[in-house]
Amino acid sequence: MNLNIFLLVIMTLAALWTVMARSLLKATMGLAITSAILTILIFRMASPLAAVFELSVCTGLITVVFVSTISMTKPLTHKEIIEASKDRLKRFWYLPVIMILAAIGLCFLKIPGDIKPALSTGTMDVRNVLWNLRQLDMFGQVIIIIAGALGVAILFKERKDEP
Amino acid sequence: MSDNILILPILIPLAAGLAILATPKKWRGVKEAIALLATLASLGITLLLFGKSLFYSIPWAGFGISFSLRLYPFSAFIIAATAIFGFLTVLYSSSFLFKKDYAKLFYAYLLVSLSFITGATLSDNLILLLFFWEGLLVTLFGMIALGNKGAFKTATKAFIIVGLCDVCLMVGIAIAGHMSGTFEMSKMNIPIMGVGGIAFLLMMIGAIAKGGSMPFHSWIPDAAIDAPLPFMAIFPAALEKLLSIYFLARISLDIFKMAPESWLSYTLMTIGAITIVFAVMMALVQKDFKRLLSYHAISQLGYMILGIGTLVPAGIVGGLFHMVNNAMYKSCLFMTGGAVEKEAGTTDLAKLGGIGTRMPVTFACFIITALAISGVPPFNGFFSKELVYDGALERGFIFYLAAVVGSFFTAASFLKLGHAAFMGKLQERNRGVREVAWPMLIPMIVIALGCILFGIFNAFPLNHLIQPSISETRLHGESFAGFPTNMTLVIVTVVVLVGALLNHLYGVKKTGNGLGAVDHIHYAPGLSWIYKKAEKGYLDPYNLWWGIINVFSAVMSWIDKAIDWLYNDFATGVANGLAITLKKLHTGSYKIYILWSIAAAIAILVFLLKAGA
Amino acid sequence: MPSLIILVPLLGLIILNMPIGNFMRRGAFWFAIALFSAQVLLAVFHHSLAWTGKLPPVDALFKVGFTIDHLTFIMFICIGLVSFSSLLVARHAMGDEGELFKFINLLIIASVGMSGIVMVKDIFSLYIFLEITSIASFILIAFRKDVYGLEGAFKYLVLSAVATILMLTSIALFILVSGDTSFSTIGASLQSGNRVIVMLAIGIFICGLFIKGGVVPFHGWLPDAYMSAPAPVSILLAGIITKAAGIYTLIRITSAVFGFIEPVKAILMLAGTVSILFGAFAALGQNDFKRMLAYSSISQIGYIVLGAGTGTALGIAGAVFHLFNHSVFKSLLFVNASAVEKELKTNDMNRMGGLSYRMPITSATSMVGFLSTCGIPPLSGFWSKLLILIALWQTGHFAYATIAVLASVLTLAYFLMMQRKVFFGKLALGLENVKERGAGIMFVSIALAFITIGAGIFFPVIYNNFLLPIKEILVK
Amino acid sequence: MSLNLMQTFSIFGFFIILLFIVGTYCLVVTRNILRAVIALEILIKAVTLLLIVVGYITGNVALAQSLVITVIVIEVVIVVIAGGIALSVFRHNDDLDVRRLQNLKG
Repeated sequence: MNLNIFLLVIMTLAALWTVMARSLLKATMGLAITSAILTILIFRMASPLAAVFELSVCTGLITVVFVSTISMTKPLTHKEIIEASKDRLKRFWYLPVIMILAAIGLCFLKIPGDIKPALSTGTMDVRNVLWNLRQLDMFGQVIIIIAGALGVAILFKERKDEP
Repeated sequence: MSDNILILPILIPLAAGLAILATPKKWRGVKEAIALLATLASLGITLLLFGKSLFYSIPWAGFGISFSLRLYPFSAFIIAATAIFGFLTVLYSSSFLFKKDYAKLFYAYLLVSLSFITGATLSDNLILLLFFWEGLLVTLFGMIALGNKGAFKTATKAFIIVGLCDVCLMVGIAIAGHMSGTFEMSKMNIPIMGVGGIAFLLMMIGAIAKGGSMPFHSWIPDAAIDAPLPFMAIFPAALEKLLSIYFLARISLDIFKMAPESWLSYTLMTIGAITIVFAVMMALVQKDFKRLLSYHAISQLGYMILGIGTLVPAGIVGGLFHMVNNAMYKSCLFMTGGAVEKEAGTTDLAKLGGIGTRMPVTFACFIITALAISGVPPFNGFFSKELVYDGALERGFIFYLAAVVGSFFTAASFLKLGHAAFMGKLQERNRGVREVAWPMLIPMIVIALGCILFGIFNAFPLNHLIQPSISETRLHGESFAGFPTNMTLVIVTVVVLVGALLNHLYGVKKTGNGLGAVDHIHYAPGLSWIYKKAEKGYLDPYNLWWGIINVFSAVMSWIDKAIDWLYNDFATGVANGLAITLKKLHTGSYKIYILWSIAAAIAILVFLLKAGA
Repeated sequence: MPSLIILVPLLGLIILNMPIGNFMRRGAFWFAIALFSAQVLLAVFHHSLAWTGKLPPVDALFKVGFTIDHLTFIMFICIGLVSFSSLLVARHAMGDEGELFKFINLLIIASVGMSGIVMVKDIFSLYIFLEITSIASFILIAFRKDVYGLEGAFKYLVLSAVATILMLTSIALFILVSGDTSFSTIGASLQSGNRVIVMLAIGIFICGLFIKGGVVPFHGWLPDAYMSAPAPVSILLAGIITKAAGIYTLIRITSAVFGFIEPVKAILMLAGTVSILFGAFAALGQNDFKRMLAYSSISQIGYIVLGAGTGTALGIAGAVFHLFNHSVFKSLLFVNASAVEKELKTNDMNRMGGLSYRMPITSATSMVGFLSTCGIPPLSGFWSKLLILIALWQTGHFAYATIAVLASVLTLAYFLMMQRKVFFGKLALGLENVKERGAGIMFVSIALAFITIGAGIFFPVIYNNFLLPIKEILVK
Repeated sequence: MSLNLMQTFSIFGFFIILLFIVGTYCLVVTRNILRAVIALEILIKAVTLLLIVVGYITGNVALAQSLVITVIVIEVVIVVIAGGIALSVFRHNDDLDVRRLQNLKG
């Protein structure tokens, strides 16, 4: 449990860093780190398959997508970065304060005592659930991936009439 | 006879209207022919149905909303009157609108309206009635919008005013249906107390607004100028009054079983009295033929509301009889106005004058109907007004007084109108005026003759049309046919009429020019000695009198304008202000939208946790 | 059987994209027509089977099963109608064959998404199909890649992602209290204590659906997206996507899972009323044709939500009928708006005027659409509003009923303004050469106008056969 | 709920709410399209964590896993579309400033 708390703290800090980081690339790195810690957490919650997905897709693929998008857009000059970071500081320094306040507030918030989670007794394999009970989800995933491919084909293509 | 024949008078004009819409514009005369045939056919059917009692019902929308039509003496009489006026107006319009672009649309709207009015009159189900009633709103809008440049604005105004009142009607019907558990009018019987009173009030607003009572009248004078004239001759003058008073009589006598002691009776009488006096005051200062008539159309509605509001037999019979009479002479008056407009090209009284000799038939019709509206014996207006006076006097002297004052000014303003328009010197610009064509004359002559016949032989309409329409329990077996029995009232009326005449002559003498041209006295030689006698006194009182009237009229016109402002500027101003504020709130930044969403989500969650957990 | 409704389009999509030369590309339009017809036929066929109670053995592919009732049937009809309209308009509006081909692909995906939304019985599957529809919409809005379209798509994407996150949070909470994601299990477990968590979950889910449906004050993205999207996409978005994704789902989830409990009803009615007024007033101040229609959509969505909020059979019947009517007349108005936009190259109403002389059919059909929106009898819009009003009245919500009626006057006001600025009056300068659009678009307008009129005239038939049976969703 | 599970849920809930705050704040305050997308990503991470935790304490690990896998797939597609939109915006505006995406308003 203590390890979980430690990981959660690290993950929150990573998320904070992601948000407050100076450059977009660093933010992307922060997101990847957040995602990686999440992977460990998911793994510790007895969900190895989901953890593998999180690691490969979120930590890997999404970072690649972000980095490639960033590289296709014009990076800021150094001077601009410094200008922007001053400005960012002005806007973002409230966030840690809010988070600390929220954390203090949450400590006083009592979770209602009458929560009765519906405990499941049956132990089912995730593959069984995924392929035998939730085929509709798989069907949806197929369609969504087709839609994503079309989106890439439409949105990433250079406009013909552009100089 | 099978009961489903009742659908025919609704279907025939509707089908004809749609057929006219489908006729190509170039087919001259076809649309007129269709309209004439259709109105003639429905006239025939309604006359055939006259005196019968039929009931036809098929299930329609569920929830006790059935398509049920009921023919009984009252509705039979109203649909017959509708058919007659429809036919005459189409005949009149066939000449009046002959080369106008919008004739096709006008006929279509007119026929559809006739169908809807017949439907509303026949329907025994309040929801069905509402259906036809709201349909009329659309055709009303369409017909006014056909007119000249300002017509669209006027149409919008009419639509909004009448539409708002129809909403009241809708709510009233909903309450009434809720209270009695049915929408069938013949099965309803609601006590006038508490919510029932509110329901009646709301339905009453819907009913009298259709007729154009104060304070829902302000679109009618505007429409008089902007809308096509045949529209004025048939709608505000005749059919809407028929429908409005029919429905008012139905709700106050059948559905709600009102007793004279009820406060609503006083409400009705007060509205009636105020409408009579205020509208006629407005009419008195008008300088346009059609506008003057339109204010009288409002004022005369007051007599009917007053008559029905008295809830005593004489008043009710008088109110209904006045409804018929008014429909006759008012539509004829508008038709004469149309004839003048067609020939002289204007209805501005300052530009008319002396055309009576050029248009003798029109003038004769005008005289007859003007005498009728002023309540001169032996024309029909006299008899119905006497009955209303009788009823009003029974309920309170103040109401009687209002009715008599209204009568005085009605007479005065028609004397002025007749003088200014038809008598006096013929102006240069009116040299080319000639009598109008026969399709326009025939309706006028027919109606004018009707005014005389309904006056002299008033026993026929009273015994065969009006009295059967009212249940026996209301009438106590009385009959009101023949010459009025209360001679005091007759004498007062005659005195008032003579007073109006004296007043008029004096005013003309005093002003000496303008609308009341001086010379007119010589064209009416029988009256000149009265004029000479009147000259000797009353000079200053007259001035004073006129001053008071002017102030009063100014106040009235200010109130009129205030109501106008409320409808025209205030409402739109508030709406526009809100619209602009909302426009500014949408800054285009997605962040603002997210913040709205978060705020609303928090509000919803707090509410749910408070209310549900 | 029901799974065919979503499987056939997937199959079609795969066939369409097979590398078998240019043949499929050229025939894509007719292929899509055939596909949609097949889908509608399947729905109708299935519906008639459901009537007689003889269901063929449901195929074994999807174990979860689907809901097929009168409500889904009406939704299928709406989806089919709007998809057809959008497709026909796209054929005239899209620049070249390649674009049309991509558009058709996305249209099919969107229609699969919507068909899934209306059929599923599982809250997580519902989320997936919502996402399918949304993703197809993002791409469709940004289709032309002009700066406005991208902006609209971006705003929609952000707000929709927020909605997604809210819904997923709620789904997690539902799993916590019920252990499963199917409607019936969750619905049954809501009674067993856990009030705080349950209320929290219900509230969060409703907020998510409000964002998807564009209910005030969650509506910020909606006018921007409607306005910036290409013409056929506006038709699709306004006609069906937001209705299926937000409003239908709201009705279904509330009846099948949450139950019409008092606080939920109160929220629905309040949100509906606010939307009605807000949308109507905002529409009053617009100069842009499509943006005004978008705000009008918000206002009409308000009526649907208000009707559904009564929680009675009549109110839901009214809401569903209004949803159907709104699909028809709002598609009609957007079709006409696209015709006007294409001819005039602008949406600014101040630069229009007198178009009824040049585009009589567009003008007349718009008139039908707007009269129906205002609820003028005997057009279909009158009946649906009447049903909603009667339902409000029966449940004793007199204030809401009054506001709903008065808002009709506002509706009338802004549509009269629109009609006068665009179609009536004097022909504006420079519009002398404007012509009516091609036969395809005119056909769509006329067909939709006839549906509006027909649904009004044959209302009793529709009411007894299709609307009244909807109350079965209330019986659990 | 046994004390242990309840405690787990509380602790995870605490951090999940903090993550929500981080993501929402960034979404509202940022001026860069890509950073807004990153904010959405953080929000989705929080939800993913919530799903897994809920699955863990109710014993529905298999169900939670299959849901999370689907969520991840959808998340990727959304990020790709958002990236595409950002790229297209960049081609028009030459920057990624969301303040320049306020042309549609009123």
